[in-house]
Amino acid sequence: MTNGQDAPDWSTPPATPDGWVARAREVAARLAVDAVVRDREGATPYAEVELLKDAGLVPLLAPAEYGGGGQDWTTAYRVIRAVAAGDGSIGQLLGYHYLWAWAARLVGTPAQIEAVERQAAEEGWFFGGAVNPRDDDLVIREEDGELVFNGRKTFSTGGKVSDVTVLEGVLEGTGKHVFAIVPTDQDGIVFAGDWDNLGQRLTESGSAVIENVRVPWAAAAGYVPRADGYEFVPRTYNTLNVPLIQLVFTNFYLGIAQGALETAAAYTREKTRAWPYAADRKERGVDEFYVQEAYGDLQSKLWAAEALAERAAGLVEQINARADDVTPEERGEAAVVIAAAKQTAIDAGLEIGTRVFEVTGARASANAVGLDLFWRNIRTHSLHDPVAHKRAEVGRYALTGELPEPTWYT
Amino acid sequence: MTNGQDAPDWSTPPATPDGWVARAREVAARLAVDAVVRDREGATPYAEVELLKDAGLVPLLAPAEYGGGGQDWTTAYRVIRAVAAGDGSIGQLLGYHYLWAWAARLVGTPAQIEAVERQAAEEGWFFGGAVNPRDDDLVIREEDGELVFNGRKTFSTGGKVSDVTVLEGVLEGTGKHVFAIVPTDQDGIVFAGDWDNLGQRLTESGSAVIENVRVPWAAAAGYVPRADGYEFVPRTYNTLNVPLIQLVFTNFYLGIAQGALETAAAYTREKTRAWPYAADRKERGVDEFYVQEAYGDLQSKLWAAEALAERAAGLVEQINARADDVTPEERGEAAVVIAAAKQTAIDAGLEIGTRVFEVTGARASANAVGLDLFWRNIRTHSLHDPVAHKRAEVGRYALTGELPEPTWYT
Amino acid sequence: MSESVCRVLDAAAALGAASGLAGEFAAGAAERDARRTLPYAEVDRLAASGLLAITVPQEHGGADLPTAVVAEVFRRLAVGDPNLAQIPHSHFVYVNQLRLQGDGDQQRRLFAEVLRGKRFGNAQTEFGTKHVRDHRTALTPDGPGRWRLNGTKFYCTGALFADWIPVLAHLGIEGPMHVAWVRRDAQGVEVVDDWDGIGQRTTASGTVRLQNVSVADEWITPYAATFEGPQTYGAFAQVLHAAIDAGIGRAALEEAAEFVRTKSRPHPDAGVERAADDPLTVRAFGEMELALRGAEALLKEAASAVDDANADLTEGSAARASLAVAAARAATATAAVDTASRVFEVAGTRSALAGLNLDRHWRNARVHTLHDPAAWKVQHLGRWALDGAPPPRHGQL
Amino acid sequence: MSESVCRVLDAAAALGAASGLAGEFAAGAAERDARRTLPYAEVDRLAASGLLAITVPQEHGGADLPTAVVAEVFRRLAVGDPNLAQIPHSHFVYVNQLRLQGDGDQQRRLFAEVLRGKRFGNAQTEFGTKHVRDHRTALTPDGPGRWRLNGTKFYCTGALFADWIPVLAHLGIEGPMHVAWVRRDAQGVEVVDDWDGIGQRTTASGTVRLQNVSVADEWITPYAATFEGPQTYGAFAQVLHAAIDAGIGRAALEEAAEFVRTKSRPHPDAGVERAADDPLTVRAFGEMELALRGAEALLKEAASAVDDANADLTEGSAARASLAVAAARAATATAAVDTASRVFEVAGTRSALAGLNLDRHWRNARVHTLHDPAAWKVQHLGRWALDGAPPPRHGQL
Repeated sequence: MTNGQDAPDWSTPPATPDGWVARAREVAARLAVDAVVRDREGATPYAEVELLKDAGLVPLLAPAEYGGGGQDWTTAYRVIRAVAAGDGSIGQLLGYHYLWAWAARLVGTPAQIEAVERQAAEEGWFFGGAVNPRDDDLVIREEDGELVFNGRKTFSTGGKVSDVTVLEGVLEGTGKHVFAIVPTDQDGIVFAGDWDNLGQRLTESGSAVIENVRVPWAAAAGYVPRADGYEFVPRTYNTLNVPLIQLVFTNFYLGIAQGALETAAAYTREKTRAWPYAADRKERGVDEFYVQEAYGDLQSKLWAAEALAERAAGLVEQINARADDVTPEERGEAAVVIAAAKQTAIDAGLEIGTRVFEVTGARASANAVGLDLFWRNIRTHSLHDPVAHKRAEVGRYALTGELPEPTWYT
Repeated sequence: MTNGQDAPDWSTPPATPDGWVARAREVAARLAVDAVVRDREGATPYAEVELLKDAGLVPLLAPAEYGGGGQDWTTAYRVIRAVAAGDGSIGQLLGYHYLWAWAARLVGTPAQIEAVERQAAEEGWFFGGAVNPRDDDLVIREEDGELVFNGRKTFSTGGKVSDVTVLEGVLEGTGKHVFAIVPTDQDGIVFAGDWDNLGQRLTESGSAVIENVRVPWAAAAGYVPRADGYEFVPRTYNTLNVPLIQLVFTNFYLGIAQGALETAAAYTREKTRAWPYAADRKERGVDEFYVQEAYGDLQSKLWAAEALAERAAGLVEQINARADDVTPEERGEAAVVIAAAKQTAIDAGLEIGTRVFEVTGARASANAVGLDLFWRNIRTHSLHDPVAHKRAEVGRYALTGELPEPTWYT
Repeated sequence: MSESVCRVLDAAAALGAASGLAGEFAAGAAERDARRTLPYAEVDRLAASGLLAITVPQEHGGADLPTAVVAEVFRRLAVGDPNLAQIPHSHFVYVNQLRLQGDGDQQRRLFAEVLRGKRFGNAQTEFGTKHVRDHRTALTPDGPGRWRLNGTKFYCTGALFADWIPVLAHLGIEGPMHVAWVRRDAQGVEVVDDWDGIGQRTTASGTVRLQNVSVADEWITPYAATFEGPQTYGAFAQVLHAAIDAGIGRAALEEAAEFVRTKSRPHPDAGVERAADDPLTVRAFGEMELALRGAEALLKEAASAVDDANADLTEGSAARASLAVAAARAATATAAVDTASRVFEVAGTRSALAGLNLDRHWRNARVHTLHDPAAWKVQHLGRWALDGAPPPRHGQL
Repeated sequence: MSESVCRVLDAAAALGAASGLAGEFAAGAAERDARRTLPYAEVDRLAASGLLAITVPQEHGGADLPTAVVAEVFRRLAVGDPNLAQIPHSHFVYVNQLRLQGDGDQQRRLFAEVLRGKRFGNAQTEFGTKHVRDHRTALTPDGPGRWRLNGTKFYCTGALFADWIPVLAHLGIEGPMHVAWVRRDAQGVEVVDDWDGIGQRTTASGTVRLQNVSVADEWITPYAATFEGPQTYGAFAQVLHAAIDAGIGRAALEEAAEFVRTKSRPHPDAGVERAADDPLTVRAFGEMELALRGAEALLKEAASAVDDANADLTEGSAARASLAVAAARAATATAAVDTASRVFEVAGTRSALAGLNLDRHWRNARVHTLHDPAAWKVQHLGRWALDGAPPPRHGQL
């Protein structure tokens, strides 16, 4: 990772969406330099998050009036994709950060939204999350009018590198889920550092133990005081978290795939030899028709997957434009297109991550080259939820118009 | 084909691009009713072209000031796709018509453009073409200051159903190609009616014999008088004809694929039985997981291909916005993305056209159902130029940034 | 057709006869398909060759050739004309049915017919029922030792060309499934040439109507019992279907190679004189050849597995045969359909001329591979790979 | 290792020994890979089993087992640990080389070594040359009957575990290619453990440096002559590579099945209690099983084709063997890589834990299938399918 002395001037925020994406590419270029080495070392990515902050990418979605980038999700998705092309783990961290930074918008009250976004922008918060609502493993007790979180999350994101953490738990004796933003650096939150998977190794996705973390009721996102206690007022928009994050996944998969293709193409250009036994013997690997055809096939698949992700982002924008009165149908149709985009990205990404070796040659399979990093990264995260059932979900829509019920996977 | 008594009110042109696409869908619905029967009969599609005219789709690209639709190519592509979903042949005819109607813009002088578009809109011309510049089979002699075309084209489009035909020939003894628009209904143009292929059977794509068709020099598109005779002044934009038409192909392939998927889905919903030997025996075919997964897979592929075609259309718009100073690089990059979009559409279309049988069942393979029409249509036209070399073209760009030289295939 | 007994063919003779007939049948295959000319003369030649009798048991005077040879005979015939491979499919299945379920007297009478070149058709499938295995056709009592057969059957491949039509029917309205052997020309038997498939057009796999057909006890054999123990009945039928698909794929590839060698124009980008020297065309042929070889290899293994199971029939050997056949069926289906579609890609623009009828391979493959869903073959393979579970026992495996 | 002569194994014993060793090797495969622990003890056990001697000709006291058996031995070993199948690969290739090109005396001396459990490594490939078949390593004259060997070789699988290293070298700077048989511990031979592949990590396929190694005439055998007539030298080597890939694919599928049966959680949409009952998971297993079965069937056919060619070596039989092996190589490569990647999809989130090391299958497959490009296998199949052209003769086919 190159940083420090030769850092470009990032003091002024980019003026246009394209400028933000260009900024993200600059970050990616710095990350790519030693992505393979950093993956192997597996150190906590403090410096990487610092780089994201230096480049101004962290408050991208925050309103400009608070000092944020004031950009929309379409730009955020492109930024995630661009960063992931340089380092899949960091693309993921940034993507999850954007989602947690948006948590107030998803479930908070107008006052909470304003407070969180202002403070986040001013203090440059990097968000992490300990949220896995399929398990009710974090229990909340009410004590002295405050909420006290206790328990353990198997997976978290961001962990030690975050400034604040979004906690999610269940109010003891009820089915009520509560989201709250708390400072990460406190005694009650201990990250086990036990994320040891074959890919996305720098995402700090291990388990977290939460002990007596206290928040006032006022910080319980979306809860408003009523005569008989605090109550959550649901909106369809609350359930947009899953489509939003699934499209985050999609975009860092696409970024990783793009990184794989570009890294491989550079290798083929510079090093791949032609096959000596061919009838039409070529000078260089790059001249082989089968090499050209394979790159064309992979590039076309990647472009198609990217284009579908862009379409999906457009649907997200339509919903964000009227968050308060989005209908379940709009939400469902966006979810289906996002499901399609995600599986298309996974298919393209895994194929690219695997086939690039066939057009770079045997010597590209050395650890020193590290071309396996891309496959490992996509392979690992794409297991989040089974792609076959995502396909079935899209299929039910195509067949009968059935929309998915909001769950933690759709 | 339903037309006539129950025709909707098409007297007012749609007000928005989406309105035009909705209009095209109405046309498609009428065409779909008996597409299988009309394919089998193979009659010259006079009534079909009449339907396109009635719906107002024919002058879609012509300037509104002359009575045209005043729409851009993005809308035209969507209209082609929508019509092709009902009848692939008619989608092709309409798409080629748009290209030939655009021929003046591509190669004509400003005066020619104005004259052609005005007359085309006023008289409601449906354009055909006898253009296949890879063969110099149409020879032009100069006689009394006029150009006289003689020869034969192996393939034409539109033929008898067109009002005017774009002729292309080579000036005898030179390498100069000349395009000119002539009335189709004249003694010098005879269509052999010998198009007998396994798909796209209603496109009137047979051979044409041209005998002493005369045009004035002033009608030779793009030629301007000079001291020593007429001369053609080339622009990069002249070579946009191939990317434009390749994206036309892409869009009617996509429309056909969509028609296949929707027709199959209707069949599966209504008729497909579940498999009786399954461990988790279902009530209906539509409940089978493997059926849902297959539809999801096919729908995702189609959406991805459509999204890439939309991206390609965006590049076309950028070029059209500044036709006079488009650079070879812009043209080349658009051509590469269009090549990728085309092969993606072909792959998706052929897979859909073939696999739909696996999710509709054996009884759907009757001629009476006609589900093979979609595969036959895509299979036939996708042979226009070899997809493997298109992939290699995209691959060279991905590998080395090489842009394709403008040819009759790129 | 004479009434004399056919030649008894050994394996080499059978394979030679199949290749010879395939060459003859290939010549007119495209035209018969285009005009839907039913191949009566060709079916007669097939019967006269002795090929229809090669599975008659030795004790009844037949050659009793193994499944491996029968499958290869089918594959070769299908390379020539898959219609002429599918038409006798039911014949072989019912020879097998008779061997398994016929009593000595029934076998003696009907095998003698086969040795004289007589053909069996089929009347199994019904429409309008919820699942493909629900049936309504039934034999109802009609005095001592006699029954009346009523029902309507579809997809009756071979019936139009048959001398005998074995009809699957309940013995009694709700009774167990049996096979009633009725003569094609018996009173009340009507064979309707209403087959309208997009492919395998000359198989005439149409409707058989049975109206009060009188059937005596001695022409009824059990059917349901076939599946009570380990069996290869379904596997044998299925492996012959796989052989037909393998033949369709090979025929498509061979015709495409001939076309590319002799008619296709090279693409300018390839920089070659002959289309057949375009490296990307060569690559596409290599991929198709690879898929076909894989399917053919699985076909061979499957046929051998059926023979192995027949030699030592246990739950295990029958399950192995069923799974091997499931794999062959799935692989041949995919290879046939994909090859038949892709040949156009390599052959180029001119290959789509209707007059060439090159699409008949795709139409044949598409129709014939739907005979029962390959998706379920894959499901059975998956259960075995994942849980070691044996496949269920029925006629489709 | 004692110096006594190993047991001579017949086919059944060889297959049994392979299965037994595979079971043992499997237990530590994941850990050896993770720690990159070189399997010295395991290679000793392999040598002691007698498996390394099964191709020694009968006249030299060996069992001379056919390729079909050798390939299945390799496949089984690879299911256990593909590193331990690849390590002896060159050994078998050079036993074959010796059989083809060694003179009587050379064969007598070196086969006796093999029968005593000695192992051959290899030193063939060079870097820095334009094409994979260009070589710089050479034997230069060093007095009557003696030569000096200089050069650097890469990808020297087996060399680190070998007793003898056959080195491919020019006889004279521009002379024809020969094989110099040098002892692993000879002066000037340095074997460097610098193998850095992402997979097949414990094969130690590293560098061999040869500096003024003294070689006498009697330890030099011709090489270039191997390819002057019809040959199965390349096909034999390649079919063993195919066997390794087939084994990798099977190992991945088996481990995934075990994982899904015992550890995976069902997805709520499937509505089942066990992940192994999810119909879409079953389907995925079926698809992988199908691809593996196809590859395994082609592997068997290819090994038999090599045996057939050895029995009757002609241009035709050698070409058929090469093409069958090309098909096996292409199919096993695809099946191994795809299966090894897809097993995660069915096993689910928890399967990506680094400690499980389930990705070693993909890494092993990915590295080993690049040994030479499958794209060219497909090209040769295409030339044959399209033009009936035989494949070229070289060591990679």
